Amino acid sequence: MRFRFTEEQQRLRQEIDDYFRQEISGEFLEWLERQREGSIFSPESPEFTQKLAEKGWLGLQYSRGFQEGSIFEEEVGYWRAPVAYHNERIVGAIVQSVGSDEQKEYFLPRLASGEITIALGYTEPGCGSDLAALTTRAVPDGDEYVFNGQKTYSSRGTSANHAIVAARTNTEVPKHKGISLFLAPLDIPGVTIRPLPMMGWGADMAELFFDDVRVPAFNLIGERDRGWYHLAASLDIQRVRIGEVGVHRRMMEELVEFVKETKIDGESLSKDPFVRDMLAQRAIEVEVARLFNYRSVWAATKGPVPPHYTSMGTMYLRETSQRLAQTATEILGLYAPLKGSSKWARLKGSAEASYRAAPGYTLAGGTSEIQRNVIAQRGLGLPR
Amino acid sequence: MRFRFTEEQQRLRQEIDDYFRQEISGEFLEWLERQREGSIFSPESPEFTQKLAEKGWLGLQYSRGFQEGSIFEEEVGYWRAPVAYHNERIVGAIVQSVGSDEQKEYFLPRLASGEITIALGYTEPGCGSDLAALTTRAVPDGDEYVFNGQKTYSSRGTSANHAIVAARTNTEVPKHKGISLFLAPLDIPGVTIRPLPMMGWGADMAELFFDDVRVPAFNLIGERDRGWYHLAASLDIQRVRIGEVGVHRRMMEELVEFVKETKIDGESLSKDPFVRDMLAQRAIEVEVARLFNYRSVWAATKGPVPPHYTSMGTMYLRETSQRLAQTATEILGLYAPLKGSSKWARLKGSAEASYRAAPGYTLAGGTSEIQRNVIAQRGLGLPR
Amino acid sequence: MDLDFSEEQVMFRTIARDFMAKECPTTLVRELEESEQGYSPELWRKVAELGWLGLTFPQEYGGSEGNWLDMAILYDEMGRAIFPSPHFATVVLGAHAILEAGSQEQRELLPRIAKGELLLTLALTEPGARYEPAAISTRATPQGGDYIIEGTKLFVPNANIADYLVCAARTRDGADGMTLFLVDAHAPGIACTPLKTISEIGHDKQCEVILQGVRVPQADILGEVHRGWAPLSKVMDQATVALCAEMVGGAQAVLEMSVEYSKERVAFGRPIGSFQALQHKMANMLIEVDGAWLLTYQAAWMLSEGIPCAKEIAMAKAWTSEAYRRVTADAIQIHGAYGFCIEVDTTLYYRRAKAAEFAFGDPRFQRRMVAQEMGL
Amino acid sequence: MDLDFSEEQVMFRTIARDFMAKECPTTLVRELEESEQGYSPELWRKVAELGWLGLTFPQEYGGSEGNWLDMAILYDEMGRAIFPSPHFATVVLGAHAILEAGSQEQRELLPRIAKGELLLTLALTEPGARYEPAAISTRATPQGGDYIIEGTKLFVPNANIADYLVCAARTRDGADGMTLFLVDAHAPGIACTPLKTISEIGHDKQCEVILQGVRVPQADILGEVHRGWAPLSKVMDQATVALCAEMVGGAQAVLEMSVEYSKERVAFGRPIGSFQALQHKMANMLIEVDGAWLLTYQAAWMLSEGIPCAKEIAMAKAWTSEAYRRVTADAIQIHGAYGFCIEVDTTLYYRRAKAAEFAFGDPRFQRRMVAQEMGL
Repeated sequence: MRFRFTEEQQRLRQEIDDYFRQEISGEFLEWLERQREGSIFSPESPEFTQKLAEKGWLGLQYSRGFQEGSIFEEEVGYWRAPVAYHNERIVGAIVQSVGSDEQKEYFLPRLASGEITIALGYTEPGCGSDLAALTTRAVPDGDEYVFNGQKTYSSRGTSANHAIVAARTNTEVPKHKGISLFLAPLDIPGVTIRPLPMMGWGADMAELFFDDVRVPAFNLIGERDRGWYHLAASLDIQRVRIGEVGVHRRMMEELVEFVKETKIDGESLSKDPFVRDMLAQRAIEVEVARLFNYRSVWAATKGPVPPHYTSMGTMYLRETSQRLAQTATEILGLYAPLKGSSKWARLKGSAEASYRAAPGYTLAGGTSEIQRNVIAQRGLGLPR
Repeated sequence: MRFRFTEEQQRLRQEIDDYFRQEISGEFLEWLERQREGSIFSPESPEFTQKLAEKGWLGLQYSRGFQEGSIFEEEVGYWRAPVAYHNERIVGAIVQSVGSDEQKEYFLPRLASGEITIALGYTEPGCGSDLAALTTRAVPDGDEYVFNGQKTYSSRGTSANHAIVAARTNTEVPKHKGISLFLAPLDIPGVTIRPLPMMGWGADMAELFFDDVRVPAFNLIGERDRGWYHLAASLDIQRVRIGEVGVHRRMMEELVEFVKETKIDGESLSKDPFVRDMLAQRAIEVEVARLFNYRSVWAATKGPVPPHYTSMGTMYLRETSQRLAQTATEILGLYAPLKGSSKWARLKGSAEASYRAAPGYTLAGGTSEIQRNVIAQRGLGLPR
Repeated sequence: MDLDFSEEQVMFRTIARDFMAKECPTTLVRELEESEQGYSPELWRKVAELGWLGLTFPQEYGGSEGNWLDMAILYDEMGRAIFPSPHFATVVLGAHAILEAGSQEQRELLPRIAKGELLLTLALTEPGARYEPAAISTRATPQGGDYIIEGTKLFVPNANIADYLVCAARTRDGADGMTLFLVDAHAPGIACTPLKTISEIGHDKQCEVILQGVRVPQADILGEVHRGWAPLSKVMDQATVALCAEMVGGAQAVLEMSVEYSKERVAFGRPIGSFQALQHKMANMLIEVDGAWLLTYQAAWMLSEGIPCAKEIAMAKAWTSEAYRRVTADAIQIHGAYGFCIEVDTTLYYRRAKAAEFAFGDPRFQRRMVAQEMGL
Repeated sequence: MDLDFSEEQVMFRTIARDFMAKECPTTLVRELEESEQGYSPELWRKVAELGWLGLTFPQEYGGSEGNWLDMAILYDEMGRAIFPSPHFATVVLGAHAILEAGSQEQRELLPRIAKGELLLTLALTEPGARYEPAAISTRATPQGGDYIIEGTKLFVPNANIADYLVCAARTRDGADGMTLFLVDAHAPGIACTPLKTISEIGHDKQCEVILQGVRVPQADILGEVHRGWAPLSKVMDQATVALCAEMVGGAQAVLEMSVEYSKERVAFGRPIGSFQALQHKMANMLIEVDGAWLLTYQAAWMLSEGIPCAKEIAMAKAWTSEAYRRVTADAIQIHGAYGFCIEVDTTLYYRRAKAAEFAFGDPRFQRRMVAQEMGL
């Protein structure tokens, strides 16, 4: 048993940390903060991503292991580094586990270098949590597939150059058994992208429309009609939220700093017993969320991750994020509603931005209700 | 709209209040406190009950109205008066609404005078919340019914002289359609009573066994095979918990008194910001529980009470009782676990007793889960 | 106990609800939120014609002598529709400050307010951000027969469109040294800057108001010098009840939206409203909403009857702001990703609830009041 | 990160679990709770034979040199079985106070403790009921070469059967004036009265201990005069972790009971465990329990590694006591009225959780510690 990282891992973390501290500063930091204004999401910088790719940090989970990849992600979250990795990690894991050798050779380096960026094309207007009810069709025609249908709530739909698309390739079988996965370029004829702004999440989300879109058969990942199962198997990786663990760490630090610096009637806010109690409670929850997620990482290094580990990790972390946002607003009081652009804003408006973004935390990547179902049925073996 | 009682009602309350203040004192109060030790329930005193019957207060809801009856019940709860009324009120309401004239003439005065006392004989080992699954049989034989079966969690089963028993009189029809209600004496051959002690509820509960018990047909209340519906119709009355509103009021007063009197390091507990905040929050909840229950009372004076009114009233009140018990223990800290008989006990051990009794609050009279189902389906019209 | 509205009240509610449904679709709410003024002069005229500006004014000032129960009914409906208007700032804060403390002469403004000709607001809070006498550091210093006001007011609702500010300023040190002034909002030395906030609907639209050497004649003192806190407390009590009623209406609306949506939306072959997890969530929402309703109307009734109700008002605000916040969050969760799209109304209510949480004292503050009233 | 136990630890856990299952049915627990002594000397002998009393002692004192992770595993299993014994008072509190502060001579008691020949306890808390130096007002006054102890200790676990008390007494005023004494529990002037409490199982059995003119030779001072708080803090830290592990085991047990029961019990034609409301309740229970497990074993691991972990221990205690309390209440709710019968085991755990909530600092106290460690 060991609740800390090895010395080598700690050196890696230090190296990444030092790099971010140095690079994410000065004008670049100001640019970042301007870009982020009003949203909880960091912007993406292709140049910065390229630098990290050159350091070999984007593919850490393949080159050195999942724990190392996670350390990198935690630091990205903490430093709000302008680099996306989450969708790429999911797709990388799928290609890694079920892709052909040619696909691995083609896609993995491009995913690791940031050349290929990924939007998620899973859910549809009629699906919601019932993903397997999807109706987007992919019909084989020569060595291509012809796509027709619509995806919605596609995260990074407005910015990525590829999408991982779940499409129906067989209508003769039960719904879970006729779905295939494609890694489809988005800059091809017939694809229409319509931004779908969500409260506090900026313009990241989109609807994707496919109108006779022709995708090469090479981009079918894994076995035809087995896409549902490939996807399910990758959920353990998808739902590990170490990046958000880093985000929490940063928010806690900023809140603690803020209450120590801020005085009311000459008395520091940090002396208010309710502020102290709330922050301590949030710190405990943040710690549990961190442990749940690192438990999944640890499990991933040993074999398939029990599905309820990642459901617990995601859900508890996300609900903690919501409580953290609420706590930040309670501490700020009348100042809480102010947006970051206001000269009176506190904490650069992050309480307002987080609170606005908060409801999405327990929707994206599986609602809390679905996660609790998974925990009860898969984790505790309760009957369906 | 009027959120207070009429002057006449207030005079009635004052009269009852004065009476209890005077009567429940001195040696009688000491006797009561000894009897209550370790349990949240007041004992019953037949003599005291008789006095109240003579004042006409036990039948107030019939003689003067449901609001007046409720005022009496709130004061009984507040003063922890040694008189039971809840089961009698339920049965009285059923007799009143579906009994024959002869039955009304026989039972109502005896219920109002405390001569007939009632245990509940509804649920069975195999039922739980699924009451209609009951299997106790009542087979007609001449002008009697022959009972065989077992009832459990019969409240006041150890002390009452009658039970309201739901028994199956028809096995050929769907489960809800073959149940009848009987008002059965318990001191007759074939009845066996086994105490079933519940945590913190004293020896009030029992299992009732019926072995060829012969009950006169006169004791069948309402229509044969329609017992389920009679019972359902009486639920609005059953689930009004004004007595417990009075209990809350008393507990809040005692807690407030306690924190004002108790000093730690020379500082009154009432100056502790957490104590103040918790007690204020509990006071708000107690107020909402009171309003929910009086809303049901008000509705009852106009016609059938919407079922979700009483479900909300019961459930919210009971969950508030649980929070109140928890708050009391938090205020007492290391003293909380001490029983009332200990010389170091605080608040006469009522925090310990309430905390032990607390889980039962959301089980007896319908679990919180069942109540929430009712609120959602009957109150909001959500589909089953 | 009698929880029924009178027939007149039921009729009034129906008229209000119909009016809102017809005249105030949420498309308009969104437009007005983005607009500079934040309200529609055309709608304001209509509301004036309906008599809702003078609802609680004495007849002699063009009012219809309604009580706080009537006002609560109106705010309930405005909250349900998220009606964006300066009614709260003008009537509940401004006009009622005049009613509580104003001279006969000052009261002459009331008929013009009732007609919709004048907009008012209350310039109370400052960077100290608390609703306490000690938090007022704006100073009014006598000079000649006038007062010179200096200070910064923050979070002032609708100041950008107001004609008059009721301004709370310190005329001497100590708890008992606050005076109310009726200040021309366009007087020299006043600079008003709207703030960007999470919700800028109606009175959620807040401003910074800087007063530099603003000269106010003695005649524009509202009430007695140094004695401004007492009438202001009454105005805050009333305003808190109106705010609660507005939240009740909003909470009720999102609950109804959630119930409707969950009956229609199908997942896994069933309407999602048949899943027990959502049923229980909505049962909890009903408890929050009905609790808010009962506490709020109890407080409104007591205000109307002139029964002291500081505790009941604090209880109502503590409960109702938490209820509104939780219920709007739950509504989004029930609607799923759809309810989180900025173009869907659930997000309007969600943002509004956060603004209301802190206005006139957050739940912790209110519980402090409750504890005090309990004798703690 | 590596969350696996070593092979030896897994084996140790298996042995402990099997032993408890065989030797400690809950019928025995109920008997012992009602008994005067509160423990079974026979079981105590067996436990001694298994080496569990000296588990963490150095080899030279008859111990097996286990660390706090091993201790946590043992307490986890004892908590699961509600094992009623004076192990906590004797070993974790008493023996480890000697290990932290004792002289070579005093340590000679350890082999006898390991063999099960001596029972100890810690007489720390007083009517002031707080775990702080200032709350100790029992006085030890030098007289000749001895000290005379006067005062009242309250909530002392298992004092009624102890041979020695480790007694915290004030030797001078101020925070830094507390001294630990090793006191013969049967010395003249000591009166011990068991308290009736919600749970009297094992170390939940508490006593009042009145010390009147109790004479203790200087040689029985444990550690340095006035400097008792430092070693005591370490003992309290360790005890808190053991207590957390015990709660983790209990919480895990009631969760398992609930899952099993809800799979079997049928209502409305379905196992109740298929109802979403109960599934979500149990999902929440799993979060509570697993969170408790992770925080507790993290703290135990850090203790074992000698890494400073005041914050982690406080976090573990705050979370775990709330988790245990909620999970035991939920378990009764899931079992329905059956689970509320005093003869059903759910009620044993429920009562125990309440006792554990306050021992060594309630959640609010622990969060105060966390805040302090966060630099607030």
